[in-house]
This record gives sequence, C-alpha cells and structure tokens, in this order.
Amino acid sequence: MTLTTHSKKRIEVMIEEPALVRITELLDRFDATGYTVLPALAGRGMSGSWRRNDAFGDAGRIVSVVCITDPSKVDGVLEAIREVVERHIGIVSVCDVEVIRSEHF
Amino acid sequence: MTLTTHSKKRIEVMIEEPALVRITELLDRFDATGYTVLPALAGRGMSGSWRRNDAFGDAGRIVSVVCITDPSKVDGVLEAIREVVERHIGIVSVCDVEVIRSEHF
Amino acid sequence: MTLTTHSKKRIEVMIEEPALVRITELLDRFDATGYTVLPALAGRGMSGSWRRNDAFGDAGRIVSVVCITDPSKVDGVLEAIREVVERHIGIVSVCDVEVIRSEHF
Amino acid sequence: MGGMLEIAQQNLVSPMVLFFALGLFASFVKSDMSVPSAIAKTMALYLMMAIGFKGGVELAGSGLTMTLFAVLFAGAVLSALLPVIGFGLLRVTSGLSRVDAAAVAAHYGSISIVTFVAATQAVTSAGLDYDGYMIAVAAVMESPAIVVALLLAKRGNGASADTGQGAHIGREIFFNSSVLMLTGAFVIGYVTGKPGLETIAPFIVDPFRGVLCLFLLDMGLIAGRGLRSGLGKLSMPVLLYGLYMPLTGAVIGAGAAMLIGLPAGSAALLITLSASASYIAVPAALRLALPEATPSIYLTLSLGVTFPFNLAIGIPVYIWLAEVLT
Amino acid sequence: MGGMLEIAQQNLVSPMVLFFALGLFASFVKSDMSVPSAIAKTMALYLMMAIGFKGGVELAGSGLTMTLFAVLFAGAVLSALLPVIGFGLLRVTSGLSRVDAAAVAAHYGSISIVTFVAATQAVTSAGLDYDGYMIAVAAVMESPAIVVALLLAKRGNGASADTGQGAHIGREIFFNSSVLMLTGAFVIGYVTGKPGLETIAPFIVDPFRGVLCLFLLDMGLIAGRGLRSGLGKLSMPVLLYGLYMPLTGAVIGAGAAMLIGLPAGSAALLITLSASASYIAVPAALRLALPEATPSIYLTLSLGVTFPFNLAIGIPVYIWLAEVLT
Amino acid sequence: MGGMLEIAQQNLVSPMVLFFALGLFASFVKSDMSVPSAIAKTMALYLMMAIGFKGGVELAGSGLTMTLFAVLFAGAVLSALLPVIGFGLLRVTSGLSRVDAAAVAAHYGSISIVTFVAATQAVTSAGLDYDGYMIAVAAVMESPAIVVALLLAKRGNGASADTGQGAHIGREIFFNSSVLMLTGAFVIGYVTGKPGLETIAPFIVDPFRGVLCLFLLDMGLIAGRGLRSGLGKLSMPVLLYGLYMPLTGAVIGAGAAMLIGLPAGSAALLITLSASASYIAVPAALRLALPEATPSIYLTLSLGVTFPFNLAIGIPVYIWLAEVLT
Ligand SMILES: Nc1ncnc2c1ncn2[C@@H]1O[C@H](COP(=O)(O)O)[C@@H](O)[C@H]1O
Ligand SMILES: Nc1ncnc2c1ncn2[C@@H]1O[C@H](COP(=O)(O)O)[C@@H](O)[C@H]1O
Ligand SMILES: Nc1ncnc2c1ncn2[C@@H]1O[C@H](COP(=O)(O)O)[C@@H](O)[C@H]1O
Ligand code: NA
Ligand code: NA
Ligand code: NA
Repeated sequence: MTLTTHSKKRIEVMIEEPALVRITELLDRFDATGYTVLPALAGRGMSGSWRRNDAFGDAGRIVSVVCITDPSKVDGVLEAIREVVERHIGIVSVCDVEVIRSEHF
Repeated sequence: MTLTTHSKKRIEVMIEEPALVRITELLDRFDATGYTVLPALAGRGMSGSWRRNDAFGDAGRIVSVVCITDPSKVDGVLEAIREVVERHIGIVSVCDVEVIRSEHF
Repeated sequence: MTLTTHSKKRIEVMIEEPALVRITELLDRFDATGYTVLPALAGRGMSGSWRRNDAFGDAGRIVSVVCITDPSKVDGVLEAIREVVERHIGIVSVCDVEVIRSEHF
Repeated sequence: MGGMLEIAQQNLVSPMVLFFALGLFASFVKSDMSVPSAIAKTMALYLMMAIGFKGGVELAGSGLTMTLFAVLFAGAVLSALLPVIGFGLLRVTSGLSRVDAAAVAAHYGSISIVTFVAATQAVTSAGLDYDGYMIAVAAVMESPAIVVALLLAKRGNGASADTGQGAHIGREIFFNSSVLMLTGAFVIGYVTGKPGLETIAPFIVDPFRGVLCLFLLDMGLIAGRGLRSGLGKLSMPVLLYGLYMPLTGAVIGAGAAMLIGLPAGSAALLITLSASASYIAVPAALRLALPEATPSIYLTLSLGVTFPFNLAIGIPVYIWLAEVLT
Repeated sequence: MGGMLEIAQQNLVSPMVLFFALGLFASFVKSDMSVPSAIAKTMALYLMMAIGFKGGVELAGSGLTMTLFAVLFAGAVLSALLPVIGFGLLRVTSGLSRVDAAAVAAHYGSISIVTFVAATQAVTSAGLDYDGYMIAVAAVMESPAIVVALLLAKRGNGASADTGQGAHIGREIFFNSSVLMLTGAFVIGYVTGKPGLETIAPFIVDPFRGVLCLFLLDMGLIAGRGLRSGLGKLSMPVLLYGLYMPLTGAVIGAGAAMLIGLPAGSAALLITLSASASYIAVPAALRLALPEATPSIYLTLSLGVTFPFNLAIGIPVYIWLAEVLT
Repeated sequence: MGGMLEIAQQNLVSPMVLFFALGLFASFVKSDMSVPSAIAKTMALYLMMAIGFKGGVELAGSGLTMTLFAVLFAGAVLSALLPVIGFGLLRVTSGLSRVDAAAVAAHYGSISIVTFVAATQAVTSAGLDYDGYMIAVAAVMESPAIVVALLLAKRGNGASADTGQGAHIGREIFFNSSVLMLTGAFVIGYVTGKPGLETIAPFIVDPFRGVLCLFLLDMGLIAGRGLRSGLGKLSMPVLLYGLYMPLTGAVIGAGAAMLIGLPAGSAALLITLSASASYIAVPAALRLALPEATPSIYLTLSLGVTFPFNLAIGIPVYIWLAEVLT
C-alpha cells in the first residue's frame, strides 16, 4: 500500500450480554480509545447452543465486542479480559490490522 | 505479547439465512468447537443488493457465521463449506487470529 | 492449506449510519464486488459513547461495513474512504484474509 | 350488489390500498421510510393469528359440512394443479430454465395470505359473507404447490440431487410459520368458540384493519424497491405471466367454486386464493430446496407485479366474477 | 364457584393456555416459527405496564389498609424464606453444587410475572376479585430471593469473591426493568386513578388478553426449545424439584394468606406468586452475580418445567386451594 | 377555561407526563430498562400515521378555507425565520462556532412531532378544539429550517463544499420518513374521510394515548441518558438557549396566530410548533449535510433540555397564552 497505514491489533471478545458491562469498563480503565459492540443472532459453544429469539431478557445471549487498539496496550487488556471470561461465558481472539488514521487508536 | 496465545483460524461465512442451517450442521459434523452468527443489515454482491427491512421472511437476507477453529481443521471445514456456498448465495474468508484460552477451540 | 485459496483484503469501516450511503456509493464507484453491512448495538469513541436503544432515528448509530476485495483495489478504496471518514464519525481497518472462490472479489 | 366498477372504485379508495400506494410512492421518491423487519414479521404473525382464529370461531358456529371437505379438497388440488399449468405456460412462452420456471410456478400455485386478508375485507365491504372454513382452505393451499414444483424441477437434470436435507425442507414446507400459525389459531378458535373470541377480540378483531394498513404500507415500500431494482431484469413474457397467471388461476378457481356450489363470498375468496402468489413462505422454502432458481425473478414477479395487480384490480374483478357466477 | 376440576378444565381451554400449547407444539415439530426478541421484550414491558397501572388504580379506589402492609411484608418474607427452604431441599435430595442449588432456589423464591398475570385472568374467569395491591406484592417479591440466594452461595467457598461489581449487581437486583416498570406504572396508576385509566384503557386494558396470548405463544416456543435441549441434562431429583417446589411454595403462601385473612381472589394470587419461578429478572441478575452457576439448569427448570406446570395445572389448584382455605 | 396553573397541574399528573418522568427516573438510577429501537421507530411511525390521518379526516369535514392557506404559509415562514433569530442569538450569547450555531438553530426552527402530539392531547383535555389542518402545518414546518440553517452555515467558510451529495440531502430534507408519513396519512385521511376513519379507528384512535405513554417512557429514558452524559459539556449560554428559545419561538408563533386570527386550540398548536425543537428528522439530515456540527450539543439541548421543558411547563404555558391572546 502506498497510503500510510499503522499496525494495530483488533481484539474480538464474544461475551454473554449480562457481562458486557464488565468488558467495557475494563476497556475504559485501560484507555482503549474505543470499541464497538455487535449483536449476535445465534451460536454454539461448549455450554450449548442459543438463539436470540429463544431467550428472555439478556441472559443467554452473546454479543461481540470489537476493540482496535495499539499493540502496546494489548497485553494488559488481554490479561484483564481473561479474568472476566474465566468467570463468564466468552471467547477472545486477536488479529493484526492496519488502520489509516492512527490518532483514533 | 508476553501472554501465551495460540494460533487459530477465523473463518467467516456470509450466507443467505435460509441456508444457515446447512453451515451450522456442517460445523457440528466437523467438530468445530463453536461458532457465532451475526445478523447483517444490508449488502451487495453479484446477485444484487438487499436490505433487511426490504425483505419478507428470511429469504434474501445474509448472516455472517464466525467460527474460530484450529488450523488443522480448516481444510476439511472449508472444503465442506465450499460445497454449500456453491449452491447457495454466500462468500467465505479466513484470517489468522491468536486466542488466549486454547481449550475452547 | 491444501485447498487453493486467494489472498484478499478485508476492509472494515465503522461509520455513523446517516453516512453509510456515502461509503456504499464509493464502493460501487470503485467496483468493489460486494460488501455487507452489520449493525452495531453500542460503542464508545472519541466523540463519546452511544447505544442503539438510546438514539432516535439513525443519527448517532454506528454500522460496520465489511468489504472483501482484491489487494490491487485497496489503495484507491482506502483513499476515498478516508475522505468520507474525515468529515464523518468513523474508523477504518484492513486485514489480510484468504478466500476460496476468487471470482467473487 | 353493484357492478364491478363500483366495487373497484370502492376498493381503490380504501385506506388499505391507499397506504400501499403511499409505500410505493415513498419507494419511488427514494425516501428512507421503512418498517423494521421485526415489526413486519410480527404483523404477519398477527394477521395470520387473527384471521385463523376468526375462521375457527366461525366454523365452530356453523359446524362441519360436506362443503367444507369438498372445498378443502378442491384447494389442495388447485394448489397442486396450478403449478403444472403455470410451468407449462412459462416453458412455452418464456425462455426461463426448467428450474426457474418451476420456482415461479410454485409461487402462483401457493397463496398470498395478505391478498387473502385484503379480499376478506373487500368481500365484507361489498356486503357479502364468507365461511370460516375458507381460512382452512388458505392453509391447505400453501404447501402442495411447493412439492409439485420441486418434482417438476427435479424431473430434468437441471438441479443436483439434494441429499440429506429432506427433513429440513419438509419442515419448511409443511410446518412453516405461516401454515402453523394459520392452522393453530384456527384450531384454537374452533375449540374456544365465541366466548374465546370475546376475550381477545379487542386485540385480534378491532385493530385488525389498522394493522393491515401499516402492513400494506410496508409491502408498498418493499414491492416498490423490488420493482425499481428487479423490473428491468424480467423479460416481457415473464412480466406478462405476472398478469395473466392470476387471471388464469382465478378462472380455474371460479370453476371449482361453481362445481362445489360455494356461496358468492366464499367463492370470491377461493378465486382470490387461486389467483394470488406467495412471497413469504414459498421463497424461504425454495432457497433451501431449489437454490439454483433465481430469487430476483420470482420475488419481483409475485411481490412487485402480481401483488399490486391483485390488490388494486384483481380483487374487485374476483368478487364480481363470484357474484356473476354464483 | 365450582370445584377444582371445573376451574382446571376451563383453564385448559382458554385461548391463553392453548396458544402456549401451540408454541410448544411448534417447537416440538421443529417449526421455524419465532417471535422477534424486540417484540417479546416489548410485550413483557407492556404486560407489566398494564398490570402495574391497573393495580395502582385499584388501590387508589380502595385506599391504603393494614392488610396492604401485612401482605407486602408477607411477600418480602416469603421471597426471602422460600430460597432457604428450596436450597435445603436441593442440597439434601440432589447432587447440585452449593452454587447451582442457590441459583435454582433464587428463581423459586422470586416470581414469574407472566404466571401472575395468567393467574389474574383465571381468578377473574373463576368469578373472583383480587385487590390492586397484589401487584405491589408481586414487585416486592422479585428481589429479596436473589439477595438471600447470593448469601447462601457465598457462605461456602464455591464462588470467588466478586470485587467491585456490587453497584451493577445491586442495580440489576433492585432497579431491573421488571421491578421498575411494575412499581412505576403502579405509582402512576395510583396518582392518576380512574380518570387516568380511562384515557389509556383502550391500550392497556382492552387488548391485554390478546397480547398475553401472543406472548404465551412465544413462551411456548422458548420453553419447548429449552426442554428439547435441556431436559436430558437434568437429574431426576432436580426435575422433581420443578414440580414439588411450586406446590411447597403454594402451601406456605396459602398459610401466609390465611394468617393475614386475605379474601379468596387475592389469596389465590399470593399462592401463585409463592409457587411461581422467575425466568427473566433472576437469570439476568445471576449471570452477573453468580456466573459460576449453570444457566441451563435453572432456565430449563423454571421455564421448561415449572412454568408450563403452573400454567396448566398449578393455577387452577391454587385458586381451588384459596377458595377452600378462605 | 381555568388559569394557567390549573392547566399546568392537570398536565403534570397526566399519565403521559408521568411515564416520561418514569423514564427519566429509570435513567437516573441507571436501570437497564429500555425500549427496543425497532419498537421506538414503529411507535414514531404510528403516531405520525394516526395524527396525520385524523388531521386529514378533520379537514375533509371542514373543507379548504383561506385560514388553512394562511396558516400553512405562516408555518413555512416561521420555520425559515426562527433559525435566523436563533442563529443570531447563539452567535451573540454563546461561543458556538458558526456551524454548531446553525445546526442548533435548525432544530429549533423545525418541530418536534411528539411535542405537537402531546399538545393536541393537552389542548383537548383543556376543553379546546383544534383544526385538522394544523397537522399539515406541522408537516410544512419540518423542512424549511434545515435549508435556511445550511445556508447560514455555508455562508462562512466553516464548512467545506459538499459536492455531489445534493440529491441525498434533498431527499433527507423533503422526503424523510416523518414528512412523508405525516403528509401521506393526511392525504389518505382527507380522501377516505369519516368512513375511512371508522374502519381503522380502533387502531389509530383508541389506543393512541396509551402508545404515546409508552413512547414517552422511552423518550424519558433517552433524554435522561443524554442529559447524564451530555449536560456537563454544554456551556451556560447554550443551556439557557434551550429554555428561552422555545419561549421566543412561542411568542413569535403567538403573534402569527393572532395575525391570522386562529381560534384558541389551533393557536396553541401553532405556538407549540414554533416553540418545539426537532430531535429525529433534523439530526439525521444534519449528519449528512453538516457533519462538522457536533451532535452532542444539538441532541442534548433539544431532547434533554427543551423537550422535557415543553412537555412539563411549556405546553400549559402555550395553551394559556393562546387562550389569553385569542
Ligand atoms: N470457536 C468459536 N468460534 C466462534 N464463536 C464461538 C466459538 N466458541 C464459542 N463461541 C461463541 O461463544 C459462546 C459461548 O461459548 P462457550 O463458552 O464455549 O459455550 C457460543 O455460544 C458462541 O456464540
Ligand atoms: N466482497 C464482498 N465483501 C463482503 N461481503 C460480500 C462481498 N461479496 C458479497 N458479499 C455479501 O454476500 C452477499 C451475496 O453475494 P453474491 O453472491 O455475490 O451476490 C452480498 O449481498 C453481500 O452481503
Ligand atoms: N478503537 C476502536 N475500536 C472499535 N470501534 C471503535 C474504536 N474507536 C471508535 N470506534 C467506534 O466508532 C465510533 C465513533 O468513534 P469516534 O469517532 O472515535 O467517536 C465509536 O462510537 C465506536 O462505535
Ligand atoms: Na395461487
Ligand atoms: Na416464587
Ligand atoms: Na420550532
């Protein structure tokens, strides 16, 4: 690419909705500049399968939290997230991305 | 990263909703440990464009199935997915990710 | 992987919903073969935090536009997207993916 | 009871049809107006719940008669027969592939519950009555067309064998939301009768026509957008099919109604069912069972062409036909 | 007033119970029928708004009495006491861990507002009246059970300390949507009284039972799917708990009703509240406060086993019990 | 017809205002209560459909008069004029940039349909009548303010030229969902008249006030959360603008009403329209046409400050003003 881009990390946390607030508070605490929460419709994991329309309230639903952040912050954030997902239903993955406006991350 | 992470693959299948069940059954068959389905709002591809609110029922809507799985399983899964998306509307992509709790994948 | 795959780029644009049409028109203009729009539920960034259920109309909501496209087209597309997100609320990231049916991209 | 023109005129200035027109207009001026899909889906459930329940209550009042069984049987036969005719017509007149022709034909053999509901309103406005069992006929006519069309498509080798998906497809055909809600509410209405109806009438009877208006607004939006993007892709013979096939179905349905000796109101509904084309249940089933067929053809045709045609012009014609023939 | 069988039979053929059965049936034949979650959530809000408002209006008519305070107090005590009993029973009879036993017990100490609403309909159908303040009792009984169950779970070391999340959990327990809507609408109903009710009755009174039918259809779908996937994972002692615990609660609730001297209709509701198990508010609170507990156990039990039991069999029994004892 | 205090008091204990307060309260205690956005959007459509339709029916009854054209014209002028005044006031009193000042001014020139609807209820409760054409006035006042504000913003060089997006923006301004639904339903109501209204009254008339309560609950939640996060960021002069601008608009609107010689009920509505600030249509249009403006300023101000002010205090004042002046 000729356009200047910057290497960042894209953290994706799939977490049960009631515990979402724990992840977002943690991201606030670690100064992750931002995040976006996407709803999920259905899923399956070790604790069984679920569908959005087959649950009352938020319990049992998964949301996906996407946080693009600087590689320097990833270790701390992941360590903290691990603590949350160890008690709650959730999975975490990280991938490399390039971004165009580095002041946002 | 100082935190121990494990290399996995993130498979993303954009598939028309009526055929979703074919993808999830296939993932079950291949022992993919889990997957999450995200709804889409709108899109465009070779077969034209669509919007969620402009369709009745499920036909014409796309969902995104995300499955994070071990590299060793990817080939088999992709081959099977290819068969489904060859008959149905859908696209498939794979990227590398790191995960923190390998027992989940 | 033994299955033949093709290297592509996955562009992800988080953009405020009212400006979505600017991104999709731009993708049409650049002959990006397709894209998919995912809704978001909530988020936080430099311009504050938001939740889908706490906004009237579309203003204030973010959607995620995913476009998988050929590396050769990425530069042009990114440059054009940058112009849009400079005036609007939004962030852009790119990652490497492999796809199985190259005729779609 | 007045001529066709009077019925037609009365139909055209009903709030129902006008809200549909508003939706069409909004789509043509590219307005951002839209009804959330969760609401559209729930309104569809509601309309089927209401119409099914009322039908069951009616039947509980009138009891089971021979006519009931005759017309149920006729409905099943019509639903199975019309796709064969439609398929033949399409193969002869248009260049559609075997698979696409079968897919289109399936839609016209099956029924549109919203067209049916609109017809019940128009029938009532025209001063006629209809029998409760006509709702059961609607439920019966949903599925046979799909089965027949699949057989038509698979007889050739245009479609690959569909292994191991029979169970899904069967469920999609016979237990889809629409069939189950209609039949279920019908049975509940039959069991609970008038007293049951009284407890929930303020929900399923009183606001019914208003909800129908909102639903039709949404259908206008969707049909209009479908037309804008899809109309150009239809060849002239295919497009014409969207206009003459409902009339063909209507004539055959009218014949069946005469044979059975249905009263005018019910006859008008059987004719409407025969003339109407599905755009919810059948597309979903076909995406699973016949993915090779091109959705934009059958959706544009049934939702963009035939539905508006039936709503604005067809229904008055069918009512007039029923009055003349019975 | 009739015997128990008559009430039971009348209950079983009400549209409410039949739509629940339709949902169960649809889930068993694996139909794709579903109610969008946005609608289900709104219907839940609606039911609480309506029942809360009407309760407040009733209370405004009858005024504050000693009985009111007595029954509010009794409600709080029942909600705190029943989890202790349930916890003990589970620990003795089943192999559930301390945490899982506490979680299950919390659900049965708290209440199901939909069971309550269904009971108000059945009470009315049985020709009885109930007092408006019973809605306040329902609100009061939502939360104490959760607090007690958390204490039971944390007394052991089965659960790690939950640092710094107290505020969230407290809000989730005392200001959850369900408690707030019930209480808020109750207060508004009390303040605006009959004139206020008249302005919005066509929204919250007339269509109420119809909305309840649609809501119960959805609950049937969800309960059925929960049962299909979860029933096999429950051991027999746990499963039986889902049947005898409501009856245990009912008996204790009946005792409280007698002590206070409640009239039959209100007594039937207090008994129903004691017998019912939560499946909305408590699960959400526990996922936050007690994530170690296994959701599939408490959800399958309260929604899949106890809810249908109460709806079909329990409520008539509780009404009969109330009539016999008062 | 009673003094201002009486109207005010009656307004404050209406279910409408109390449900709004419940929403505010829930947001302040950080409850998780929320109304799904699909429902909020549909309720907004519903309110406009209902109010538009009823207005059209009224007009069909009363016929086209000179007053109608005079007040439509006055509405357009007010909507174009108020942003100029507001812009001037903001530029003089606050440190807002040209672009932000223009954006805020646009909101106050345009209207809030929910404030309008609430005012129609209060007007009726106060024993007054209003003319059907006032709904057309509401539709007419939606858009001119946006155009004028864009001109104000672009006269400077604070905003870059917006090339090639004119068509989108034009549609967003003149064919947005809100304008189209109001106008469309108005025309349909006019065409179908009283007989049309009768068929759908159980949907659009009877439950109207109840739906409004649920909608206002949601507005309370959203306004409260907006206030919590945004209030601190508003400077005092900007905040005060949210209180004196509605009053300024009201006085100017009252002048126009006197000039035309509107009867009290309609005058109260014209005053309310002038005093109210948009928070749905204008923000969406401005994000497209003037993305440089800061959303948190105009949203917090119009939804968090002015809307509650108008609902609780403004409307009674405007009705009293109309009664005094006409
Ligand atoms: N391998 C995976 N890929 C994508 N999503 C997953 C995966 N495993 C689990 N999930 C999601 O996370 C939820 C909880 O997973 P679990 O804790 O394994 O039950 C599931 O219901 C899925 O929605
Ligand atoms: N290159 C792409 N990137 C992202 N999504 C795509 C892409 N191509 C297609 N899609 C999605 O897949 C759907 C079907 O694609 P197609 O089969 O090409 O019509 C589209 O409507 C989009 O939602
Ligand atoms: N680092 C990030 N990772 C993921 N999403 C983000 C990030 N930063 C911002 N966003 C999303 O983009 C929106 C606007 O960001 P901003 O312009 O920084 O306020 C936020 O509300 C988030 O939904
Ligand atoms: Na047909
Ligand atoms: Na209980
Ligand atoms: Na104004």
